[in-house]
Amino acid sequence: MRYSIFNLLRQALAGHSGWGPAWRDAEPKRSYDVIIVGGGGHGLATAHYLAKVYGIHNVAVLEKSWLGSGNAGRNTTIIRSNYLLPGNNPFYELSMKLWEGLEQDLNYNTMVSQRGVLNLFHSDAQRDAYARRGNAMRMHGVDAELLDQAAVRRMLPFLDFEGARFPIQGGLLQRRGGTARHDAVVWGYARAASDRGVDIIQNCEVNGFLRDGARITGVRTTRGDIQAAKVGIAVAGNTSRVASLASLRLPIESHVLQAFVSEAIKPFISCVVTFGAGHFYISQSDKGGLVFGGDIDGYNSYAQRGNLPMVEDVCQSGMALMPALGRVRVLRSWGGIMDMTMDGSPIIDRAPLEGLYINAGWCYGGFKATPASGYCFAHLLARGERHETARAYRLDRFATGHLLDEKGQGPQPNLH
Amino acid sequence: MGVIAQVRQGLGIAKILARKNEAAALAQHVQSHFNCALPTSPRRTCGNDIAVMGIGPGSWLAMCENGGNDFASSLKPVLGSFAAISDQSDAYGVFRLMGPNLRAVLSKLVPIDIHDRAFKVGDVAETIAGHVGILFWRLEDIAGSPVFDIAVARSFSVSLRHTLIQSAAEFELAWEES
Amino acid sequence: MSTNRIAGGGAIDRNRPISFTFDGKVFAGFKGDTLASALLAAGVRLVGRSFKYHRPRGILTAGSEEPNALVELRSGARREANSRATVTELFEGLEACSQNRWPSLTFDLGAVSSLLAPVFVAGFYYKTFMWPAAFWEKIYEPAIRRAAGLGRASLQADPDTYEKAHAFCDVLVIGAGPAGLAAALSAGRSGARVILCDEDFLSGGRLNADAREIDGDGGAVWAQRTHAELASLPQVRLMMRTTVFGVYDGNTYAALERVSDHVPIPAPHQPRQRFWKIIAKRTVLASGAIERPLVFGGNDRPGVMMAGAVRTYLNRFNVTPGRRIALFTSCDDGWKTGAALAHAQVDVAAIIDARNDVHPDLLAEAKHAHTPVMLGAQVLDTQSARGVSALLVRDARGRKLRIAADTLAMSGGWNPNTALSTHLGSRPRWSEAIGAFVPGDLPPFMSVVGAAAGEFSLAGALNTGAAAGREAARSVGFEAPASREWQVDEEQSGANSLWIGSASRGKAFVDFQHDVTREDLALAAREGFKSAEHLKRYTTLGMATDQGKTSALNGHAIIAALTQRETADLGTIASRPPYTPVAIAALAGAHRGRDFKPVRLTAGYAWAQARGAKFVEAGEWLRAQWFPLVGETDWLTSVVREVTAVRTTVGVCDVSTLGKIDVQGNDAAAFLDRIYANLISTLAVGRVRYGLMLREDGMVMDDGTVARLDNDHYIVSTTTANAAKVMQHLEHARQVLWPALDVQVASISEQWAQYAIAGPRSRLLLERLLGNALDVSNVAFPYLACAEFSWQGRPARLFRISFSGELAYELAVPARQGEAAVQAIMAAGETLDVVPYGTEALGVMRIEKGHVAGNELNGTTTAADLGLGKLLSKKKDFIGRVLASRPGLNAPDRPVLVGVTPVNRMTRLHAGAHFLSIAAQPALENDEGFLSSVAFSPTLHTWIGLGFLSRGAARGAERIRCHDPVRSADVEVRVTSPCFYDPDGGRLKS
Amino acid sequence: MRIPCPFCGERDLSEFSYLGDAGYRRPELGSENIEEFYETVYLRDNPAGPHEELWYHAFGCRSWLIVTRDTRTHEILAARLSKQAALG
Repeated sequence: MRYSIFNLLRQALAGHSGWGPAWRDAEPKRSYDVIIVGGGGHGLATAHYLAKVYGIHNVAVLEKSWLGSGNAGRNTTIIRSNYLLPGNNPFYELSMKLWEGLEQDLNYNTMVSQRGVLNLFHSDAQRDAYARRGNAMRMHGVDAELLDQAAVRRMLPFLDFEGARFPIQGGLLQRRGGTARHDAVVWGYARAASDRGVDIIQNCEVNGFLRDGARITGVRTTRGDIQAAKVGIAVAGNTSRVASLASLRLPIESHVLQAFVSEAIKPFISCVVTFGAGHFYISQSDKGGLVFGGDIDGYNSYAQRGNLPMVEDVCQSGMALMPALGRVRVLRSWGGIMDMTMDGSPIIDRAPLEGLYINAGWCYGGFKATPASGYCFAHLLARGERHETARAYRLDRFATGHLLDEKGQGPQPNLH
Repeated sequence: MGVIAQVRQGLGIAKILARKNEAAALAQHVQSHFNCALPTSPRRTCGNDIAVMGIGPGSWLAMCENGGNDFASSLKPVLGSFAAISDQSDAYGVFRLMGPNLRAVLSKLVPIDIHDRAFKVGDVAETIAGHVGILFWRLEDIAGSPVFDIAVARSFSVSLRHTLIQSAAEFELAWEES
Repeated sequence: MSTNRIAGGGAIDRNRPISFTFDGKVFAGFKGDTLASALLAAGVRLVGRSFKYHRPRGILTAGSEEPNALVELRSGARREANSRATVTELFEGLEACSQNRWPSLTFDLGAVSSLLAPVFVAGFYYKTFMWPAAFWEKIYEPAIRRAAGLGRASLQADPDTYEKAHAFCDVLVIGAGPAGLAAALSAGRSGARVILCDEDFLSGGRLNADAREIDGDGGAVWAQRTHAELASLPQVRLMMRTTVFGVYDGNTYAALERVSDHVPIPAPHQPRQRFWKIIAKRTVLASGAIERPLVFGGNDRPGVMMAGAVRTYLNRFNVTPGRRIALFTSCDDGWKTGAALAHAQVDVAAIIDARNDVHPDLLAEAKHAHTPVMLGAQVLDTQSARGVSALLVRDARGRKLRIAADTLAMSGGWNPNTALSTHLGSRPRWSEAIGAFVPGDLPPFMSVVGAAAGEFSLAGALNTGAAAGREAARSVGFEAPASREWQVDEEQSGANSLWIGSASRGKAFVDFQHDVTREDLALAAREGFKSAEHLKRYTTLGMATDQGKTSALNGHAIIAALTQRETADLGTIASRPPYTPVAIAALAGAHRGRDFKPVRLTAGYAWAQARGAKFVEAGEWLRAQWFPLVGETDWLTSVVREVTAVRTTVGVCDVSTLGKIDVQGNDAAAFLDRIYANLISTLAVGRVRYGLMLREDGMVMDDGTVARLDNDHYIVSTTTANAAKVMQHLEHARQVLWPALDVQVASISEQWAQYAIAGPRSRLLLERLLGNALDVSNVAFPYLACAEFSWQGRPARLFRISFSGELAYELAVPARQGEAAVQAIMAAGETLDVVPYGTEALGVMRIEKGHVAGNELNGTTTAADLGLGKLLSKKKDFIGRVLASRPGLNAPDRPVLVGVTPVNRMTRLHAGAHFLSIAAQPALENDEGFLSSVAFSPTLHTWIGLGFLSRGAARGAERIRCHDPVRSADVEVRVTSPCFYDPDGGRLKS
Repeated sequence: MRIPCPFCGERDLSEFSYLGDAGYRRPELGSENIEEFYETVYLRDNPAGPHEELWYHAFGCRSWLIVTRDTRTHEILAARLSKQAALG
């Protein structure tokens, strides 16, 4: 049934008995044109665009647990396209444009809220680096404004403008940035893909690849072997594990990133704010919870939980930025496993094995990329060639030196 | 008065880093010249006019009361063939802390177990206090109260002093400039 | 006013009355009350409003699991939203306000959303608010956000202080109920170091709530006696008002001590709260159990309360929540409340048990108390808008009847409080015997005892507790003396099976705060959200401030039944830290405001401050940025003056913040050859050389100087920003890459204060300053010379190096002499017109000279990009050499360092502008690089800039644009060499 | 997390900084093999399970440690001095 206010009202009168499953819980068939490993945002978006844009409907999405159980359901829901490098900026802007039309595209309210993303700067050098990034955005038609301290103060008067150790000088604002409801993105893509014939198969873990010589011909799963002409993996956090099933080593480390939500309080933070004198970002959800986080813990982990030093670091930065946070309470913390690449940028490319395609390495920025990642991965799977906005995301760029290092930290994933 | 703090002045401090394959010879010379057993763990041992602390594998900090900058240069002719010596007399602010509430104050600063059972007289630890690296060691108790020295990089000493004053405020802190 | 206070010997002090306000109205309570018990005593039932439907809500529990009775506590900058009345200790003058209501608690306009409840089902927003697209941000979302949230943040800086502390122990006991007290006692008597924490301000746990006997005494008396013994043991630390809220790796426990939350404002020098990091060798978890609500129509109405909480209010606080109380239960424990009420002579309307069969003793006891009993019956609904006045009950034969009661106590059994046993990843295990989850596989250092382990009897709690405490101590080497078992009054081991009900009229709530009903769960199941996580996320079950403590299991059991699965198979939602919500300020401790990060000061700081310097943050350092003279109000005037002075007379600058590393050893030269891209081993003793360091990936890491003091002794300098990083890099090279080399490295950054003395008169100044200490003539001490010498009886070092491009030196003295030295330099230079200069002037002069700094060494530039490609030695291997040869790092169109000057020399340049050809459209594909550093050059009377321009080496004198749309600028510039000043370096050597 | 430094004893995570896979073996001095360097620098082990990794005791004895740690549980299985391990 189509989602609309009219159907909602009609169902309200009928006790909501008429709503069916949001997506079909499919049984695996013996073969598909394309198998996507990973039922997170990226995998489901890929299936949606394969069916909708590229007309490939005989597609299965395999999820080892419940849909969205990885980073799609563990992020801080920020969307933005405020990137510096020419290899990144157009890609994230494509994603932003897809976000802007996502509700209508999916017939699902993913609560895309363009309430603005503000990056604060605290020194002249930081201001200039942000100006450089803002200028790159503007040159690609992306909105960016450099605010001085007075303008920041007008937006967020409760920041620490008086007693700060690193005084706020201003900020780079992307008004079109904001947040989206993360789970709804998963469910919306799943529903839309399912409606177009994609089989969504939960509790189906891939534990091997079917091969014909050097060619991948399908996957071995906990629910039997499934053949496919093409297999795409979109399993951020677990990429190394899944790739190792095909004997591939990738320039990726798995790291844990913690995030936090506070008790629900009456909304007072209007936009997404990032602190520039420490690693901290915060926004307030439509429920009233403050959603915030900081840096990755900094060591390899598959444990989906972190440790106290980073908890303290995040809260210290939060207090340094917004002393009014003091009596607001942290309600819950959690950890997600990030695919950290060696230059901080993702990979969307063919694997060195025919028939296998990789969508990986999203570091801690994968959520905002979901639509474009799905779109470009679908393009790669359907056409066999890279989408023009994702052409820099080559797997061989580390060997050739065509790196995409926004932060300049080099091959040290815990610093990106 | 819960805690008393004194600034230690005039110390001569030298870092001693054993040269390759010379650790044994170094220990021997430290013993023979200073009557001091070179510790191989985070411990502090005393000899004639000298105290030596193990601060890492093959790495020591030697101190001499009122030794000033001459202390490090005086070590070079004696130990220079076995160790790289660098003068660190000016690199640290050193505070002597004592008083009945000292452990309660230190427990706010250091992530180290300083209980009498766990941290004995002569024990040394290098660690982080808040965001500041410190080196501290325990001396003989005075009148039943513990005594610790804390050394901090000179550039951080104003910050550490501020933290100490804050942490000890509930017990009253007497700051003695000696 | 104390309408509901009854006689009894609870834990309140009737001699210490306390007055407080709720919604502006003055009430009275006693020392020992919580806000909830005092409100109940005063007959206040309506305390808050729910999140979605704004339903009137009262007090459900007597503990930290409370979902309903949340208030805004205190006022002004100390206002705390969502504070649980049930754990708020009463203090004189306490102010509390109801929240999430407008205009008032009793008349809340938000309650109209209740009328729309048929539309506002789980997930309704995903299905609507989509058209037209632009309306979400402008119309729908603002409306939703107006309704969002519960209480209000203060919006002001928190005026209280917080601190952190560390504790270590052999045995940590979490929970001071009977099991925890017994554990702490046996561990404590062994001599082990024990810490006992409890979130409550009173130890005893359920012993304060239930009238029990231990060794012939009341349970509460035993608890206080045990507490006293523990307090007398020197190695035991009792931490009341302390919640262990998280378990982390390495036996690390996070705990929050509420030091001052029970007083109006913290005492002098006391924090509001203290955040403890506890390291424990062994842990005994004695966190008790949490009672399950029953799911039936109207179960959220004020006056519906957990049966166990009713006993707590009765026995501990001597408060009866009502005058005529009905009981609805599906387990034996609920009957205890009936007995307790009867004992307190409160009218019990009926005991309604959903089960058809119960133990005959229960029936006998009820009969003895003349309490009506209904077995196989269910409450279908409760009546009256703002509080229970009657119940609609269906009896075993299906008849519906109305029972008048002002309070309904309910019990669906107890859930062991397993939260802390799961933080490290252990998943709880379903126990059919008690119809609840119990701790699963535990880490070897943790044991769980008492109700937390599903052992609900008092004797069991004491015995398992004592045994676990003894065993924990023994495992770390402490033997507890043998002790006898405690004698406990007789008790039923009550059945605790899970019952989820079926029929209801009216809304039956599962998650009270979030208004998740049984119907919402059914809808979620129909729509396919059947896993525990999907259910939570779709319906928001368990996401409220109580994190599902009262709701999760009921919700999972209902969805399991709806989808024909076992509750055990559905599993639970992982409990994550914190166990109860923790103030952000507590986790930050003292590190906020100016104390966010420590401050590093050079030895010359006080001197610079006395000279009126403006300081700038450089990482943790504060550095003098410029030294304004009286009358100079604008930074540019001061900086221009300082630059001009250095270029014409002499200036002095504190450069102590640069990293300084002492490198010694027979292999020091070979080692540095591997570290630096250029050759170091050929440097002569007494000479200095510029050094460039790469990362292994071929990018430039840092630059600085290397001075050779002796054959096996070098001094390496680093940039201020990279000092620690380079030290770590050298240790890595020494310990990991090439451990066989004989090389020793020591940071000497803190040992030496260092001053740059620069300008044409600098030699004159030094001659006056040093006298006979060192011959600084050009012959004796040429450009790039260095020397160690004795000055004023102390060691000193002089380096003839220049960042400014002038004849210049850097003088290093022991840091304790730093302030005296700079004063001596100023005195020696007085008649030479010496000026102090800061980092701004330093920056201007390095740009004039084309020296790269942080803006250029940004981690993405190669030596070739910086115009330093010819430094890369071909005679040796070094870190970064091979990967620097990758094609991507040698692409011909890579931007390389150039200088630019505006065509109109007074037009201001801004770093961060992008380079475009004159006629190019501003588009990414036309981007040719960017401007990294700019300055107004007083020497050249023009703005100048350094930047990276594609194929820049071949574009001398070309005109291009600096495109800067974020500052609405687009400036035409001429490309030049990056070195604007004295390109031949004649001044350096003069 | 607490790491048992062979010199200092067991210490809190906050004293250490992390480098990663301790399998890092820089090719022989003078090697021109880009492929070898690429593999060393970029293709690090990333197992779900025991992992040998390099940690620097930055706020302690400044030793580089080889720590064996299970990346699924964060349990530390062993820790030794890198220099000692290399020299045997």
